[in-house]
Amino acid sequence: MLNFLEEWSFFGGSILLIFIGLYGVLSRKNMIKILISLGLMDTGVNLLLVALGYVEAANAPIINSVNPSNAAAFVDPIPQALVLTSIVIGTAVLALGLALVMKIYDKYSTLNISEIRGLKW
Amino acid sequence: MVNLTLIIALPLLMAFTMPIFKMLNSKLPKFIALLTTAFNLIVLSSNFTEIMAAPLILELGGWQAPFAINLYVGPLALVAAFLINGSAFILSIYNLSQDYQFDDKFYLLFLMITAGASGMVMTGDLFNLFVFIEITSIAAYSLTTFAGGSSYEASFKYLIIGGVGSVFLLLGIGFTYSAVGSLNLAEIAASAGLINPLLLQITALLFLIGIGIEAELFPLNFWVPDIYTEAPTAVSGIMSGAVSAAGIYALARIFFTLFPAQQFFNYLLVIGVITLIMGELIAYQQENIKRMLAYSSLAQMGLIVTVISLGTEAAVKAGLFQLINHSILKVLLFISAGVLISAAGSKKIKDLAGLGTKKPTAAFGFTIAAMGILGVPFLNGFISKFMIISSSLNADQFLITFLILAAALIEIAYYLKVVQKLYFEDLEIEVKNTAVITVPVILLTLLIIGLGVYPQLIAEPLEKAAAEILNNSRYIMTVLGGI
Amino acid sequence: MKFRNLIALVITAAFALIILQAFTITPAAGEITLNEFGKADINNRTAQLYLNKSVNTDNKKVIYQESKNLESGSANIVTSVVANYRSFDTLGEITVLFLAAAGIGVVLNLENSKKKKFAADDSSLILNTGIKLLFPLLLLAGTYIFVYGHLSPGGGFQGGAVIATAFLLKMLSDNKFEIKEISITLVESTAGISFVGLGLYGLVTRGSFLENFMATGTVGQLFSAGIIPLIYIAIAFKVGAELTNIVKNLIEA
Amino acid sequence: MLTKYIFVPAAAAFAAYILNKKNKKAGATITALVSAYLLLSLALIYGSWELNQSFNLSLMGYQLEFLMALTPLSWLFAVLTSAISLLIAVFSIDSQADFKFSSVFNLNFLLVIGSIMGVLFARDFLTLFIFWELMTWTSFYLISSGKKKMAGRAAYRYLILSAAAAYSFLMAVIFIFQQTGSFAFEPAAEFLLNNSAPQSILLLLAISLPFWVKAGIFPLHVWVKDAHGNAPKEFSPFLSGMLLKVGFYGLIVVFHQLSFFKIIENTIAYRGLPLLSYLFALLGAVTIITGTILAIRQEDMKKLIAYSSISQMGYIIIGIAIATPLGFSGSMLHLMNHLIFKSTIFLALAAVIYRTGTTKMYEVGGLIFRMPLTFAAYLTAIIALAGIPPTNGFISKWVIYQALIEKGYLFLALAAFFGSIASFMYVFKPLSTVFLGQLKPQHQEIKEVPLLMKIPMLILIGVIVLFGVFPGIQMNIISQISGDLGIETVNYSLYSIQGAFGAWNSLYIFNVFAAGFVIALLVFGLAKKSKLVGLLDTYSSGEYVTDAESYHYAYQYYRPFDRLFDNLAAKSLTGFYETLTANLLKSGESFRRIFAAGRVQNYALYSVLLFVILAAVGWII
Repeated sequence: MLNFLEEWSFFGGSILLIFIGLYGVLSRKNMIKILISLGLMDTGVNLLLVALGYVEAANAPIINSVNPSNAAAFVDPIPQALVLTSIVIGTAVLALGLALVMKIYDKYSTLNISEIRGLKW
Repeated sequence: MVNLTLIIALPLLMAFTMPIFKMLNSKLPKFIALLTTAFNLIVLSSNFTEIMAAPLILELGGWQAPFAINLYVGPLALVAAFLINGSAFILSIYNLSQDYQFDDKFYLLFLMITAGASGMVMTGDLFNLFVFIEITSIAAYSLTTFAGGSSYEASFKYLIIGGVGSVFLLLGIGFTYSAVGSLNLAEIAASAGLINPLLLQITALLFLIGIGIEAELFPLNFWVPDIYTEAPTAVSGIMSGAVSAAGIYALARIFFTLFPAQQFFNYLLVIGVITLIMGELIAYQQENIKRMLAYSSLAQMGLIVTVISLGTEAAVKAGLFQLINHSILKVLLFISAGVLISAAGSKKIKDLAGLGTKKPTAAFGFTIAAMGILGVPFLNGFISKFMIISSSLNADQFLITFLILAAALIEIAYYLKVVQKLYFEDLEIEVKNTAVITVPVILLTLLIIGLGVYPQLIAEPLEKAAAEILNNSRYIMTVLGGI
Repeated sequence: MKFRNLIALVITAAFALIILQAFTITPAAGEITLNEFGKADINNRTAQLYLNKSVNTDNKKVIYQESKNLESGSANIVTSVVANYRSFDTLGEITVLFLAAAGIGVVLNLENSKKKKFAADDSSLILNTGIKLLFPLLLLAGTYIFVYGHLSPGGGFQGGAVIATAFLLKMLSDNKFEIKEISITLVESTAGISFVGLGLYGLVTRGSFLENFMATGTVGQLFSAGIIPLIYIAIAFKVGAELTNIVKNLIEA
Repeated sequence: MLTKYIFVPAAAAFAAYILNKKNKKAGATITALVSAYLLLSLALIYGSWELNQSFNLSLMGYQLEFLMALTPLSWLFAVLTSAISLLIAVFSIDSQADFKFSSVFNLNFLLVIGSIMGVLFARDFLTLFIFWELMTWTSFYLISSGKKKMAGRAAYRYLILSAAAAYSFLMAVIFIFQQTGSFAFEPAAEFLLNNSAPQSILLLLAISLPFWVKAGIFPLHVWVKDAHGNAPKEFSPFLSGMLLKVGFYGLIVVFHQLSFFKIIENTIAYRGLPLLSYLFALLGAVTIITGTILAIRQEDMKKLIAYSSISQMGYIIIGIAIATPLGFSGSMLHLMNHLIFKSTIFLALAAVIYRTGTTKMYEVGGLIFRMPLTFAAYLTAIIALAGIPPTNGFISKWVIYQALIEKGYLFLALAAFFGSIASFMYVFKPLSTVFLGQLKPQHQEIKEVPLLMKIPMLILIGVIVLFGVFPGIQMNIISQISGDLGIETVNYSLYSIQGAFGAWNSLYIFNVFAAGFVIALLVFGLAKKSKLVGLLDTYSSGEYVTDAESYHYAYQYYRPFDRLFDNLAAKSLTGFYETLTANLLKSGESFRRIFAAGRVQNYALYSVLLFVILAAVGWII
């Protein structure tokens, strides 16, 4: 059981997060909830990316007094760097999205996305 | 020969400096944008012969080619970069007579959308591609809202779709990195053959969705009409002329270089044809001229994807030619339509009646571009139509050829409606003052006729580009050759 | 539950299952699949070169406080990836943030006259005083994080974010506190220009964009790692300014 | 040099466009001068059938060869084009002031002339296609520039049909190109002969489709009426006289030079005629009948004549389809003659419209008193159209009857006779309503048209009678054409043609008719004159007349006859096509409602759905 959790809490868990986020994006009516779901998806993907670079019983890839040489086992640093970038991008998108939501709310006085259909066809 | 990194670096620098330029002189930003795009064109031209001889690999940060980020500029990327920066240049000329509310921000975003699209076509790194796609789309989200009105809604839609798309893309990148251990396109391509077929399929589909959103494929493209309709004219123009071209490039690069399996080309073929037919059919229904142009763009994207995914050299060449034509023509269509719209004060086609005599330049621009798209002889569209039909028949795709021609027929129908409205109907309306677009119209008309009469002009780049994209082992060799 | 949501649920579940399936593949001989959890094979990844700092040079061993003049001098390998090996991505990343900040300014369409304040006129004394106390500490912590970014966990983004938090707290508590638009703009622009400028200087002197043109020093020392600290300082200022700008705009709208 | 026939008009077109902005008459004058020049230089190269030109071009990896050559057939068509355009240009010099788009008209008119020349001299498909498309596009703008509101719609329909057909042409031609590596006619003909017959027939049918459309043959005639009726009045004569004929040029090329007839030679035959040819002839017969019936129903004089054009095209196609020496000669004769008399009719009507400004027949009347020359031109032309000696129209129809009876094609002959007799009904309608009867009060003051408009009409009257008496002039070039195409020639002399059952001697007939005419003139001059009454002077039992027009005798002139065909006409082919396209396009509407409904979550759902579907497809395969 513990083994299962260890193995699947990261892959399975992050995919679950993506799933929840995606479902939220597809089904919520409140625009802010949609953005939160989007953020959830981002988090899920980021977790997955980090998990893909994980090495059992390895250290953070920093050479310091504890691990004075790169001979020690390190986890993969690249996914961490990528995640750093993707977090920032996710933040930027969310912030922009929130600003848009504020503006849309000004116009329609509602956050319900199904009532905001000024553009169709 | 000037280092090609500048194509991305200089717009970045200018964009960061834009607020300061604005403080110096409020007119400065638009000229800076114009000069930067012009400079980019010069940089590209100065590298032309070199790249035609052999693809150029630019190592960023001085790190050896396959191990860090590198730019790969082959003939195809060069063609695409020319399209992107050329469109941006023309639209910058158009912008000279426009006034935007936050003009420093507009021009910095405008430069960034250009740089982002250029980055998309030049990068040789998967994650870097993602970053540039995000730069491009975030710039597009913001640029759209310059028009006010309903543009926030359009932008929000694009943001949601783009957000979902970026998750797909990131997942695909994660899978690829985890399996292959590298983010460099060449290295991935080199070991893509060893990947488990199921995993390969899932990964490729993730990319198909993620990039399909940028390449405007059905059914991922419903944000497009909203954005194109609501955005300011220059933004519609750059989205249609440059960003979609970059999307097509990315799609071609991913599927020809990374996953050249027939299965995916079949998918793309089907999707492309559906995009084409659906785009034309819906465009025919439109009463709003910009929406009509938007759906027409979608259809053209579908056409290009269809033709390119036939996968023969002639077909790829035809598709690329069509891509070039599409950029030229759509930019012209959008700026002329923009002028006509602001002259009439309405986006409805029926309100544009009789503007042919009142706004002769814009109406002429629209007409010549429409005729170019419809493939009138001696205009560029004729050559590409000929090449498309020829290559698709050569690939024994009778049904596809038939569908392409049927779609072209619908296209004729709705473009001519507008042209006739412009010239042969009259409506007593007060014409408002509008931007002056004489210079862009002349430049683009010359291009349209020039390519129609002497297409040989771009034969060499197209030839090389098609050969390059179809031969992924050469790509791998060129990048990995340094080991 | 509405029918539409049910469909969405089914499709999303199918999607998740397909993704999950990718992890359950058992490879045939010679086939590549995803690594099992915790079994990432770093030796076969580009990361190995970064860990060994041997992309350009042939180097197998890096020793703390000993190895000198490595190709990338940062002790924190993530930092050397972010700010050196893949610094082009990072440039893109701060561009994204910059674009978002600019975009938010455009979207919210702020006029100078009607700016709102979040803080109440009489916000509580405890909050006020507490934040007054925290503010310099946060600035200090942020500065430490980005200055030591190449030695310990942290870096420009993290430091910038902490600094922005300091300003956020200040804005939330003190209604007299105001940051001038122009100063944010100047910091933002200058930081951005310096980042690109560093890159261009590398291009001019060394021949490729963002190339390190300084001595990398000894691994683990504060003054080491070439241009990485400089880049991180630029990033920190930029991220700090931009996040502050975003927050400010969102508050004032 | 054959290219000059294309480039001179093209260059002149732009000159005309620019100069016309300065002076409204400049454009038409240039058109006239250019046509005269073309006519002259064509006359000079008569007989030099070995003239040819070719360019090689390597284009985007395709080795292309552009070929041009002079054949008797193309020479004839080129002469006809430049002659008719000369007359029209002279005619239109004075009427330019009427024009809203005078410069555009001249630009496009010259471009049409140039592109027709290109079509005629082309010896390879690509050249043919390029100029064909140019011709279509420029004529599209010409038709659109008509004054009426319907003009745009008519032009639209014309272009869509033409483009659809052009695409079928393009597809077939490129298919042949893939096989032979060349666009030239000869290798194509060779390839088609050696290819499997069904495929060759299919390819050739696809190639000929644009020509069928342009010629206005039965199921594809729907564009003709509205295009003719709404085109600018100066362009209608050219449209009906020349543009339709270019379609026949193409058909002749396909049938003979691309050896269509050779390919179908050995297929199932009916009375010695391959079934497919018979089918074409049958289409011709149907065209005659529909055109005639619809013409009789028309209230608008230009549209009436347009339907008459459709029915006359039927004669030509019958003759070309049966391809006997007599049939071919008859068709070619009729083609020329139709060009002559139909342009006369349209010019006469244009003169009427120029003066009165209307095309509705019940709005005019009695113009014989004010415009005698126009009347004379119209009268001569309709006599020719109805096929009454001693005009040229009779001779060509006579030859076609001979050909039909010779082979015993009963139904075709019946249709031809029906068309001939019934054509009398419809051409008489404008005659009696526009020219005869009494003048309307508002037209009391109008004058005959100016001199420059009179001259072309006078020339055309002369030509109608000239060819009516001396068909040998026409037979001279026709025999050369038949010789070139490998058809036996018919015996002829200057004023006689040898038919299947005897010869036609037009000199006798002319004398007889001349005598008859003199007698009739005497009777007319000596007999008692009738009293003239105002046309709207209608007895209405003291009731107030609200709608005087409907009491005009021209209003619903053939109503009793129309009633016979009401049911048939209600099922109009145009309506059928329009419902078809409307339904097709409605599918786009439902597409739009299903997919683009403005719900962003649906859009996001599509992307996930696409992923799932494609994954499922990949999993199944």
